[in-house]
Amino acid sequence: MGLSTSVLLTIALAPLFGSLVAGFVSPFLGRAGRAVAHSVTIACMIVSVALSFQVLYQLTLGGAENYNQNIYTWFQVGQVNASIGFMVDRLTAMMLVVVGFVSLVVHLYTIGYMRDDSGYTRFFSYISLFTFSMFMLVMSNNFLQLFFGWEAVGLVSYLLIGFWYKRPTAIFANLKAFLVNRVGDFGFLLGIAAVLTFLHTLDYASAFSAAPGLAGQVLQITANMQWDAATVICILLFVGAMGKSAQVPLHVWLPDSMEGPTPISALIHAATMVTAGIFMVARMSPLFEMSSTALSFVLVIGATTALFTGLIGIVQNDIKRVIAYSTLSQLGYMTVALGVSMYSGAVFHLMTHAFFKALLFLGAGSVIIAMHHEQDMRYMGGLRKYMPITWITMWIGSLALVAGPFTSGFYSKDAIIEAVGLSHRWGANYAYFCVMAGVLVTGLYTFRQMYLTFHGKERFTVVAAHGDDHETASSDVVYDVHVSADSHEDEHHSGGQPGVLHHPPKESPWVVTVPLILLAIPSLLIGYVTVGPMLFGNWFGGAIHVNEANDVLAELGQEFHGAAAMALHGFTQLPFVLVVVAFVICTYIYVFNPALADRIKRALKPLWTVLDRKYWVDEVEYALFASGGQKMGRLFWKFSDAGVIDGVAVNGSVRLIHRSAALMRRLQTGYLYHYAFAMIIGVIVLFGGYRLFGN
Amino acid sequence: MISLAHYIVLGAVLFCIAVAGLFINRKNVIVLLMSIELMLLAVNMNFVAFSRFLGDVSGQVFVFFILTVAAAEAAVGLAILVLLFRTRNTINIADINSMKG
Amino acid sequence: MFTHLLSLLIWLPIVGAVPVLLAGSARPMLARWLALLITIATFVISLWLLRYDPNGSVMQLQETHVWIATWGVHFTLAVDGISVALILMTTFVGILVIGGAWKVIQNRPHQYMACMLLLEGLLIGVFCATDALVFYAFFEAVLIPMYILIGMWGGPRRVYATLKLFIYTFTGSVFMLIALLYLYQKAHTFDLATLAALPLTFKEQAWLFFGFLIAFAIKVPMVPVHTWLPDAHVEAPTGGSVWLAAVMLKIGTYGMVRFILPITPDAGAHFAWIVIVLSLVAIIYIGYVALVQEDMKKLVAYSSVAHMGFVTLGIFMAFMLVREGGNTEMASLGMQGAMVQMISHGFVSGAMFTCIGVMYDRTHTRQIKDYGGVINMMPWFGFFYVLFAMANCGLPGTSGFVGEFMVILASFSASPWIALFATFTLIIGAGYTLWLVKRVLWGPVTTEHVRHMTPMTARETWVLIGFAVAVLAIGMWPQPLVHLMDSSVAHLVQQLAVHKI
Amino acid sequence: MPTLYDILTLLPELYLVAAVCLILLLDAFMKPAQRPQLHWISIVVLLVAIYLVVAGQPEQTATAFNGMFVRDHVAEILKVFALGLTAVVFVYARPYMIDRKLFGGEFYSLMIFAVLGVMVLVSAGNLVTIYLGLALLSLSSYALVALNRDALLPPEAAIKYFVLSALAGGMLLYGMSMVYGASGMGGTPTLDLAKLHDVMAYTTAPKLLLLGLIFMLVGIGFELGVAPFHMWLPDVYHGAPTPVTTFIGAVSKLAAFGLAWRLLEVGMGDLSRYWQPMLAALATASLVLGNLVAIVQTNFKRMMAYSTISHMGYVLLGLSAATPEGYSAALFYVICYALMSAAAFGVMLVLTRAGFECEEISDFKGLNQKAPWMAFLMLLAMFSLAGVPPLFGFWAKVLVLEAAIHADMLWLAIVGIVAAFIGLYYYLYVIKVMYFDTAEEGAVVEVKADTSLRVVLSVNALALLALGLYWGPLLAWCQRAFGV
Repeated sequence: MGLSTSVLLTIALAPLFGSLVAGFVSPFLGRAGRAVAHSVTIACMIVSVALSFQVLYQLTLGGAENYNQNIYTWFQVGQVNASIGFMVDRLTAMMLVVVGFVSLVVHLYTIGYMRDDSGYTRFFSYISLFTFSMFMLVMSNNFLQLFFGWEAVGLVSYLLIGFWYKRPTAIFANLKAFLVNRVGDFGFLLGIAAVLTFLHTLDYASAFSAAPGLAGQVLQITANMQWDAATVICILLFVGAMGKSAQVPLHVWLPDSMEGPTPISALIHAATMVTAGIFMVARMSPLFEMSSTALSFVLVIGATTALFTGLIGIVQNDIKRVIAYSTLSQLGYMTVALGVSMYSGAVFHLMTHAFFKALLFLGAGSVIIAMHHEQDMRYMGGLRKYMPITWITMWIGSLALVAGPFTSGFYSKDAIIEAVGLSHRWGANYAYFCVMAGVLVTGLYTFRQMYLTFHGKERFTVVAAHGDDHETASSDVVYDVHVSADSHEDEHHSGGQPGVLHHPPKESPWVVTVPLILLAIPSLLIGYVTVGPMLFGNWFGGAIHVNEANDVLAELGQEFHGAAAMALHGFTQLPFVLVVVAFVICTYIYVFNPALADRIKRALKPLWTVLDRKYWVDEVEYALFASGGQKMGRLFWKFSDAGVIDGVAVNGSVRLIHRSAALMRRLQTGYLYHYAFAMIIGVIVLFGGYRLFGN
Repeated sequence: MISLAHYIVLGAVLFCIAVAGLFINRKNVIVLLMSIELMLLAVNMNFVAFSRFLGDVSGQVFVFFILTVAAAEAAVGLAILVLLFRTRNTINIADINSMKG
Repeated sequence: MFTHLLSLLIWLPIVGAVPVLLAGSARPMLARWLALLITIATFVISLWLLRYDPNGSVMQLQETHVWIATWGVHFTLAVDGISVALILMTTFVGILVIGGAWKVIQNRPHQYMACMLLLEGLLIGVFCATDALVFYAFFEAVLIPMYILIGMWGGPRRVYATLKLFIYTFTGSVFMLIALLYLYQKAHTFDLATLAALPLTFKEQAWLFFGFLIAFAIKVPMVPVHTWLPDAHVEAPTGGSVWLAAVMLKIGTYGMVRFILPITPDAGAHFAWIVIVLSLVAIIYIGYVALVQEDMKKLVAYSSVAHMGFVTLGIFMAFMLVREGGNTEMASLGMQGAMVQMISHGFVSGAMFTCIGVMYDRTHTRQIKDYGGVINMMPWFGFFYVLFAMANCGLPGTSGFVGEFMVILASFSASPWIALFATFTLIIGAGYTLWLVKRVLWGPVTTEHVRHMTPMTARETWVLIGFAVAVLAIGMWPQPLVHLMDSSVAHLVQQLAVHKI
Repeated sequence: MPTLYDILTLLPELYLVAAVCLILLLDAFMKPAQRPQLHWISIVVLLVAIYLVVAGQPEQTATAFNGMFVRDHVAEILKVFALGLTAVVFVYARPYMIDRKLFGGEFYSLMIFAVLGVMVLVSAGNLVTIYLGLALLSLSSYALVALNRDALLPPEAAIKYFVLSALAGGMLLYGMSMVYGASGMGGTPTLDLAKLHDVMAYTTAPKLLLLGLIFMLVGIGFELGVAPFHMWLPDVYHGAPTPVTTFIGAVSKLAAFGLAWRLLEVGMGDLSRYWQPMLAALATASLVLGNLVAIVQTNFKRMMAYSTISHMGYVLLGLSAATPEGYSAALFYVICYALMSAAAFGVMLVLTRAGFECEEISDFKGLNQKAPWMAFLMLLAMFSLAGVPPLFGFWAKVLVLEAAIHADMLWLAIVGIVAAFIGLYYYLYVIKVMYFDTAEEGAVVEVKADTSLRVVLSVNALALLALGLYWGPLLAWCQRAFGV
């Protein structure tokens, strides 16, 4: 039995409905609106998630056929058809479940996190809208709808990064995020255009079936220069992925996006949206398999991202930014996996990463709540006794992140590393080095973060609340204080002296901790359960296409003897050693000899600066595009537009006419004899003219 | 023997004198009126000469009309002259340029 | 009624202007209501145009009245899918414009409303005329109410702006007049269908082509003859800007479709590259210029120029595709995209200008630096503003995306370079639009102007809702619109494939 | 001996002579209280004349007095409009004349004499008739210009007009004499236009003929007021009493067209290849000069004068085509122009009153607030003069341009086009002053209460719109006159 269209429609549209209710109905319901907003949206999410699980069940155990149908024609010009339609196979189903689940959890978490925010209903509306867009993206069966979802998630991300629109930093970050993403979309749209040009369709199925025909086709760039069509298409498409999935050099927006509320960082900028690029490439595997050049490109970009963004993470002090950079680095891993045609591995890591990274972010959020919106780890420490649940769950997440054996992260990441080792693709060696070094780096920043936050001695002081502060108003306001509409919150955040709390930190309420626990479970187990089928069991079936020659996974699969064996084997491997090394270093520095950290910093000052300034990528890109663009615009405007066209051509000719008019006017002297003379001149001219041109 | 050509030339000369009088003279309006008369006479000279030598009276008939009109014109011209003098106490052409541009 | 539907559509607003004018400044409310009723009536009647049958003959609802017998000029009207779409847009925008100006115009509202109606009728006329002379008459006559509109209710530099607008555009169109008269010499008729069939040597076509091009390029406007537009927009009252951006620019591109394509296909094909280059320049160069504008209206005006670049690009790319590649498929896609872009830009730019008007009515400044954090004062306005901004930078799901998407898709087949440059709009467009939004809408309340802003009135809300519905409807499901114009576009593509030499 | 037939052919003119004598008598013997009656009487006289012209119009061209006098459709059209516009001028003039104590018989009689001259001129079949008609017209015009004896400007305008027009007349006559002579060389000398038509074929002195043509062109150019024979026009427009200006602007131009057509086409038709380029040159000169200098004028009457110069350039565009289409286009244009300038001056006359000549453009400031209807009428006139569709002036332009292109003078058409959008500026400027500026405190514009004036003016201005929307019949009429 197949999947029913109505079910899929419900999955997609339920969040949209929730979003609309929260957005357009709640605001008119006064206080009750808040309850309506979260209950409706969450109800809708539960529906979608439940149905998503059912779809997954049907596709895996229920033996349902893959679904691929158009819902309605978007436009039809001649043979060119663009439709809205769904394509649901196991890849999609998995994405649905992951996205839906994380989103649901975040919805719950939000109730607590945003409780006192004046934008409460707006927030729910946004995240539901995001879920809808993400569903449209993953369920799409054609490039048009893919692009729709692609841009729609970008829009919501824009809105959510700028959620606290009063913060200058936030509205700068969201503009930056949107524009950088647009740079990606620029390539992506060109890629779609190229697909249409060479494959004459926007529909996945027909495009993929036509893909082999790409071989040998070329794109005439100049008279005597032509590029391989497949390579062009794939690289262009991948540029899109670079934007969404924040690959170097388009990664700059992601760290800034941490200006958004923490739930968003978890949902959009860690678990789901940023992995859209990975999903897209995996989805396009039949195309990418056509061009090894493109894959090498992907591989190198990914490897670079994996290592170098991770390095930055080491020197960050903002707890959220550390996780952000780790996200970048993990996305790099996924991209590397794509680069070695290990698409299922990438998707697998995508899934595990979604869980543990969401967990880490929500945990960080919980910490931030406890610390009254102090995000700087230098003013934390020793929190473990205040908030045990957060502490434990975050350790679980961290272990998964550093790929501790048996955790979900281990299975995905280790597989990737080994696969890269096995790959012979151009750039694989570089990639192998990067991912390996990345493991150490990951360990360093992860453990550093854990220690700084939860261990060591407290670096904050608690003083009794004093009257002028708003917090006396409600005794137990420990929630996000930026958010209520009055504007003095911001001073409190930035201006108030750091590390001074008015209440001792305490464990967050259940709406916050339950989600943590809910996420901790898959973070631990999901890898163990699914590694077999997903990586080596050809679980994705037709969804992912790999040429025999490139199939490193198959190679890898030969020495796979079950999850447990793999984990045990992992203990003997270099990655594990590196993790241990990292653990030892961090433990020594941050537990036994805190002073050492600063000394190292001073010793490696230049290196530290480079990392601290993020390799100056932001500065360079800003100077190049933002201010450069403005300079150019001003030049065009003032010089060519106002100066040449208007000044010279338009007003100039007007001036000329006026001048000559004033001149001619003088001829009318008012003297009779001049008038008479003019007439005589006229006669003479006529006569002369006739002598010259007449007869 | 005086040929047609002589008359035509004479007419031309008269005409030129008249025209010259119209735009070289900067003194007063009377001279203008006189030059106008002269011009018409030059025209008459032509007509008469032609009609005489070509043996056709219509030219001479035309001359009578011209003479009549010339008389009327002179009358009107003088009237305007008087007005001019009344309003600004001068008939000097060089002073008559309150409208220009 | 259906035999004279088009005449009715043209004359109802024009004649309707008379009673509005007679209402006099003594009874402004009467004038307003009359105007509103007339526009609504016009819109309702124009809905009958949907009876246009896309599968039937290209030109439908034909009407012919002998006009100037001795000159063989007939007052002929007919519509194809494109005209129908444009007329519907015009009548719809007409209502919104009247609504938008309801209370805003206090100085002689009756004359203002009359101008609006006159403008509407004339514009509809432009879209129905199938006789070149009739077309030209409407095409030019549009300037009269526009001149009065901007001049009487405009800003401080209105005189400069109006004279510039009038002389600039008039200058262009007189060359078209010469071209038309030349054609009349050859064909002894102004009937467009006949002119389309008229064989012409390449030399003749070239001259005619440039005659037409100057006229229409100035109206569109294309770089480098665009400089009248920003001035006109900045000085114009909101209603004037909306008409200007939403409909008046379209008559330029519409003219290209009606004249250049059928009458001078060979010259068009030969010189298409010029227009294509100019369009790309418009998209990028003007994008940069828009980026640094300090006046909101100027910014949107420049963005209009950039967006119209897509229309001209789509139209003339078709030449390349058909003549060089024989790729009618993509040609009609690009052409279709251009047409959709025309409609879409009508709504989007109209909406943008209405938004600016809403703010201007409260603060009486258009300088971006006087704003900041408007959303704190007018949250719902913020919603609309962001929506239209997104439409302006071509977000999928809004109408702004559809046309650009089609044109870009087609352009890649023409040449990857064209596609490359055209696609830049994704970045630049987002750049100037969202930077504007950032500086105006987001952020804390910084200026006194903003601090005293009041939330939107119901009337303003309804006007913006009207625009929003149109923008989203086209964005979510363009197929009806595309279907409406499909056969006409196909016909155009055939026409430009014809060799007339 | 004149036959009854001759008398009947001349009936309108003869009637008008009688009528004008009657008016003179009445003027002499009426009591001052009854003087105002003269106004209506003269209007009736003109209307009756129109009736006689139209009613007595023979289908075929009729000639009287051995071809001295020709009565064809061209003459008919010109006469009808000349008489009609004169009547209109009477209506416009009345309040103005009363305000300035000029109201009296001489105005009406002189006007009617002038229009009589026009009638003779336009249906002249012979050089003599042409000259007589012209003389009658000019002599009365001089007097009319100087009608306001006590003002400063009129005498100056009159003397300038007088001298220059005498010069032009002299040249015209001189040219005629040469033509007469040339016609005698190798054939029978003649003054009859129809006979002159084929002189070129046989004459042994073609140079003489051409010389004559050139001198006659001066006369024509002067009457039309095209550059460089335009010098008198601004000053006369400026100095003359506005009603007279209106008359010269509207009616004299009709006469000038008649003169040009009679001499050039009927008389010198064979030489068209010689005078075509000359006319083209004159047209170019006046198109450019007129439009340019008009831009910098501040006085409305002077501005209108320069605009006249440019418009006469357009008329020449049509004439220089030297085709029936061209002539009909030119006739159409000249009629159109007469209507437009009448309307423009009419609005001006409505606003002038004792002690306030509303003749500076700045006097129109904020007219739309004070008198929206008048402003609207002026707007129609201005847009029509500027040649913006759908108004009358536009179609006239289209016709002459079409004629020029038809005669393979594309370059001339383009000159006309360029001139058109240079000229646009000052018409728009007037509208700007009326609509966009606010009235100054000092200048209180008020509208004359005279109903007949307002009604006629409204009809006149609205005609520009109506004819713009439906100009077919008039065109047909003009074309029929030239047998297109």
